[in-house]
Amino acid sequence: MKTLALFIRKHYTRLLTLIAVLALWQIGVMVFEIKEFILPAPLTILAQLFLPRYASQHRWLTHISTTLSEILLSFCVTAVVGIAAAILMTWSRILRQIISPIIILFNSLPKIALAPLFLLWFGYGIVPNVMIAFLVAFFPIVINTFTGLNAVDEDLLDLVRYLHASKWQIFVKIQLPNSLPYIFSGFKISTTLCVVGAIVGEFIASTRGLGFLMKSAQGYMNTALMFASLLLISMLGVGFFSCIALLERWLMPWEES
Amino acid sequence: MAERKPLLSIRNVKKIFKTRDGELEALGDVSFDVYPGEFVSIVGPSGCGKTTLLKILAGLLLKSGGAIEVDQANFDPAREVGFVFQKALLLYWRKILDNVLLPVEILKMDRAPMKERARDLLKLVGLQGFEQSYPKELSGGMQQRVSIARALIHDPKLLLMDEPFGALDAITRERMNLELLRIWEEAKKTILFVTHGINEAVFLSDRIIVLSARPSRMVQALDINLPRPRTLEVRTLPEFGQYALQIYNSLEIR
Amino acid sequence: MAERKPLLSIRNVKKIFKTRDGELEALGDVSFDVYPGEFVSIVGPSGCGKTTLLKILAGLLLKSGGAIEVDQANFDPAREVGFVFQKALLLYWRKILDNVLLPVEILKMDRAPMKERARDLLKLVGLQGFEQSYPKELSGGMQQRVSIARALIHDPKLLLMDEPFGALDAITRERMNLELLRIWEEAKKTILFVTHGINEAVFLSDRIIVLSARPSRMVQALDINLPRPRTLEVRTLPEFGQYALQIYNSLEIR
Amino acid sequence: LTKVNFQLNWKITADHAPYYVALKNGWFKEEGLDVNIIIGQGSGYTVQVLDSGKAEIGISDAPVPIKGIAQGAKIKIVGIIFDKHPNCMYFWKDSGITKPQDIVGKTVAVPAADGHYVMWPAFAKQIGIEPDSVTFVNIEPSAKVAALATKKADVVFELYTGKPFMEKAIPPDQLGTILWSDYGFNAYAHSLIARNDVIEKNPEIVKGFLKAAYRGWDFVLKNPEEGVKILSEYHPINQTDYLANLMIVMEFFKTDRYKNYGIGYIDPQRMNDTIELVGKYMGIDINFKPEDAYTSEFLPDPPYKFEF
Amino acid sequence: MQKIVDAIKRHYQTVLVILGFFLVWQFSVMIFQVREFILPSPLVALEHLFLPQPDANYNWPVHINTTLYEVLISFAFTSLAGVAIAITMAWSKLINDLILPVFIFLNSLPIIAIAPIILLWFGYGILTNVLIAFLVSFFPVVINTAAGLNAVEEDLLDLVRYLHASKWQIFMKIQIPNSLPYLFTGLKICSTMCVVGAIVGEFIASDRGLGYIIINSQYTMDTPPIFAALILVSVIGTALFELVALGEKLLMPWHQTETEI
Ligand SMILES: Nc1ncnc2c1ncn2[C@@H]1O[C@H](COP(=O)(O)OP(=O)(O)OP(=O)(O)O)[C@@H](O)[C@H]1O
Ligand SMILES: Nc1ncnc2c1ncn2[C@@H]1O[C@H](COP(=O)(O)OP(=O)(O)OP(=O)(O)O)[C@@H](O)[C@H]1O
Ligand SMILES: [Mg+2]
Ligand SMILES: [Mg+2]
Repeated sequence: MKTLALFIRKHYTRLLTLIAVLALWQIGVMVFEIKEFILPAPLTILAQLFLPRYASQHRWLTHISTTLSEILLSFCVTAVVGIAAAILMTWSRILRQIISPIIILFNSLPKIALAPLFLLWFGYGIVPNVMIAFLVAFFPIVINTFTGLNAVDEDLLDLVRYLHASKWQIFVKIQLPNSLPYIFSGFKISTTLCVVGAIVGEFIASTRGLGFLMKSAQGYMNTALMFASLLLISMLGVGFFSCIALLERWLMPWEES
Repeated sequence: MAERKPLLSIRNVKKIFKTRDGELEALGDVSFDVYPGEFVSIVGPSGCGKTTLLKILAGLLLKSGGAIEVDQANFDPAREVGFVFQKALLLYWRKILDNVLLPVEILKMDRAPMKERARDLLKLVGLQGFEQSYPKELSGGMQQRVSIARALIHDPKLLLMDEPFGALDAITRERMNLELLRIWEEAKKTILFVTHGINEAVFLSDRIIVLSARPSRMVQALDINLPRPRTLEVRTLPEFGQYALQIYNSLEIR
Repeated sequence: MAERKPLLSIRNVKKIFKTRDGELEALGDVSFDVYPGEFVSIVGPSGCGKTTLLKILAGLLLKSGGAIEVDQANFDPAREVGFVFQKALLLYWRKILDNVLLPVEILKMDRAPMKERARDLLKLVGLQGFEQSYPKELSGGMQQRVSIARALIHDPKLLLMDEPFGALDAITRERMNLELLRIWEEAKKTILFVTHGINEAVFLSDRIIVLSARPSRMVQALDINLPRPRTLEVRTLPEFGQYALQIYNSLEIR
Repeated sequence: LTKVNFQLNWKITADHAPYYVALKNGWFKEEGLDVNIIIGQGSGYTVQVLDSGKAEIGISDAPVPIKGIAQGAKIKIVGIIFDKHPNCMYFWKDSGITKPQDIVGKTVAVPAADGHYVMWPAFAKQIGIEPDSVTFVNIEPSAKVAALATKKADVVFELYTGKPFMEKAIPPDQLGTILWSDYGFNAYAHSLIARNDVIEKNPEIVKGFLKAAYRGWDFVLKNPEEGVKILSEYHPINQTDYLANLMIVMEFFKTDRYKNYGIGYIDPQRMNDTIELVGKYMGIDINFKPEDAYTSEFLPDPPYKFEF
Repeated sequence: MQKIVDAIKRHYQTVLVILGFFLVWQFSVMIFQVREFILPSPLVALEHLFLPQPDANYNWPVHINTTLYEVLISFAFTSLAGVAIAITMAWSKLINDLILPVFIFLNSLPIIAIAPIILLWFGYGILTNVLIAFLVSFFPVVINTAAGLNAVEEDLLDLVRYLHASKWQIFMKIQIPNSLPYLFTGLKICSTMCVVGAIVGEFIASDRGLGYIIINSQYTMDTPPIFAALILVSVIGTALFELVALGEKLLMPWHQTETEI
């Protein structure tokens, strides 16, 4: 009950922010008479989303579900592979030295510059976009998890080492719980990157999805539709981020005071 | 007991820490034997290397010299050691009961029956009712008691205890002393016990190893020939006072 | 002293912790006065709320009931309190000397002259040569001694000490006892001292507050009328033993 | 000198050489203009920049400003660049495509923000097939060549001027092309547009600019190597590739119209058709007269005629 | 002495890995006969960088300088601004609740997609580039620093609270040092993303820099300069990352583990 009230209160401030931003925007557009193809007003954008005349034409559900599944899938892949890579790097010095320069190198490359390569390697469809989102998003999880796993108090490790705990046990019983704050902040960074990555993937090659819709809106100079897709994209981002934050609170009950 | 093979044989063990500004000789040269079933206490000035020694014995630190022999035929160092650390070292993300059960999980023992045992141990250390609390909800002395219960849960043959009763009040400490003796006698454990309480050491031990200040050497290894089982009356014996004084005096040699 | 205004006046202070499974009454109802220049010890069973009480006095916890009056005219609670915590709580990223200097920085005092003082205090607690070490390179007892030096650095009028000597060996502890008395007398400090050592409490204090087990009430407030300045001989006085016994007995009431 | 911001349609391509030639040779200065050339972000962006007053003149694909004008943009088309529409489809010859109707049922890779994608419904209707009888894959512009070369798509839509780059990946004898304009697609494409208030208040700017710009075109059409060389002084480009690009660009200037009326000539009938097409296929009401969308009065006089 | 040997050993292995990477690249291009328009061999790319080309004069130093300059400025700006934002967020729950959603919102938008809007508002130039790099890379610093600031043991706060330390002092003396491992992790992520940001910024809003070379060469399918530029980009990224790692080592001497990425 209490947590529910808290939850509502939290979202209430956020909701207020959102409404305030939208209101300012609407008023700004009206006062300064900004033309639609430069910056559409929120109401115009919302019309694209909800007026049946537009909504049916844009087939929102298809695009949303495509993008959403890309985001969710890529986040799962990112989380699993990222944490696994961090574990491997913690366990083996050699692996660390092989993996880390490559991921650092790869991470400083703008993925969009590799578009032809991605098309060649992955083709198009949901799976390739998941791959691209993964490539965009996995670095923060790897490096955060790695730091967290190694930021454990030596004393806590002693606690199980004298029982000849296996590496895996040390990891599961001590390092993992101890690095949860690190892992979750890695997750939080990666959620938004997964969203970005999925969209970039759709830019590189796609047959549907919000990124696809945005590009075609750009071609038709339908700025309102572009903003409507952008709005949906970032709403997916915010929603996903909130889910992770919720999961964090649920998984770390000892943090409550 | 002397005819038996020692459980642990510590020979000229040294430990040198490398620090940024040179080397620090934490453990000068320590040698003694611990026989199965013995209760051996280690006393010595703060910073003389008692913790270091226990950690070396538990395999948590590498020694810089000397040798340690373990009677591996009768003793499995991987499963039969219990360690009470100087700090409580509770895992803050686990409830008290789960903290106590940690060694059970590491040793892959069956958790279900051990749960009952954990409850009993918590009762033994006076913490019934706190099974579902988190560590930060406990007082300093309560945390220390949890760590004692944790060291006992897997019924180890050898107990390494680093000032286990340091944060306890006199009464609780006394009760814990008696409980420890009872467990030791009943379960035929071997105990290596670091303490700052001279009386406590005399009261509990078969033998007391006195270490000098850093770089520590063994100043004395005093056999305590007081009757067993020990009761509180033992303290009133004149030998008790004498032993205590002897230790006090050899501690003063710095 | 009784004619003077108390520095601290503690009236029916209560503390109830809210936990996930209900409320926990940590401090039942405690009342006593501390006069300027007094040395007051608090003893009581583990988990009775001693730490909680000190934290309430230092403003680190909110009390659930009762009143605390501070003689604000003669005492500035913001700058003139020194707290030795039960855990050493050293900042692992600071060297020992810088750990000692922490209050100096917080109180925005001039760092340069205090550096010398910090060195002196470290020498006082027997840690010369460790100024540039990091906390993890120190033993348990050494860390505790650093935290004592830290509490003294800003020359506070009121010292709140939560088992400051718990991790020290007998000899060091005795030396620290004498040093503490010297500082207390010289600098006219007021000290509130939590300890588990009954003898220590009697040896040091003007008054001893005995708390019962949780929910704690004050069982006894015993004035110790032993001659000052106290020397080690005080312990041989018959009154000393009597005081100790009296406290022991009232502690047994649980 | 009057400062003029000139907004390109996209990153540097060979057809931008004339403006740099005019800049290098001081021809803009001769007209009293201090021209600043700005790299582009696409035709839509050009319209936005002009309408918000940040540039005076720009390059844009004709349908885009037409749609902009319908939405209230205060701009006009003042001159044409490509006289033939360069939209084109590329495919492997062995795919069996010989005429545009053959792509029914095929996978077509094209950036969704591209003019091809937008104009496709119009062209499809013109050649008598359903617009959605093909499967579109949106791709990054840079992936066009790879998409076709690796056969991830059956057909790629790309300007005919990109042919040399396609040929880098696909042997010229196996690369099939169909130029839309060969099948009756007659809309206008790249054009120069200007802001209405500039046209009204400072017509001499527009006039001077167009004169220098078409002079640049005249020069480049006659001296392509020289044009590319001058371009390379301003931008990191590969001269061989850009020259190949420019040679194809020239094909779109070799028309009777340009021969007779001069480079940049706006054919009213064709412009009307283009506007009509836009109204029909980009989902807008044409709420203005064709004359509101373009003006021919600033074209150089006498015109630069391209003899080939 | 030992340290130097260690350092050499570390770098030696890293260099080996990178060399290995290039070798694998070179050989797979040769063995699978990957066509140049898809993936040129590293040798061809490097040749473009170091040997004069008959038909192209790219003046690499100018572009490298531009990119380097942008990367450094935007990294400096992003790290400072990111930490400042995180501190304000940790400072006040209200501010946190108000701005966090905005940041998540901003960060979920692919910058490429909103590039025209940014350009319309801010025009071309270094400033826009820095802004884009900031938008791409500030989030990791903010999130990590905020997490670190909040991950302090209550007991350590008590240590200064009883001295009536100001909120600012608690930050400076306890929370910030305590959050350094988090902060540096954030900065490490940020360092590579800043490079991405600057390059993407050059795609969008520049007529100079390595990103500009990439985007320009893409049109003509001229892949060797693209990959030459990409190699340089990753060199810059790796160097910046190592710089941050070095800073971490220097600033956290107590954290003497041999485990760093
Ligand atoms: N990790 C370390 N690095 C450097 N020196 C260390 C380290 N650990 C301990 N020391 C040093 O070794 C010496 C012995 O430490 P140890 O913890 O064994 O003492 P101790 O006998 O347990 O003392 P106490 O009774 O105070 O706990 C101390 O002087 C300490 O400074
Ligand atoms: N944060 C907390 N949340 C809930 N309960 C708490 C919390 N802190 C302390 N308690 C409870 O309050 C009681 C008193 O704790 P306190 O730390 O004051 O004991 P203490 O007298 O200092 O004991 P010790 O001598 O063992 O240190 C204990 O029963 C403990 O469980
Ligand atoms: Mg110790
Ligand atoms: Mg306590």
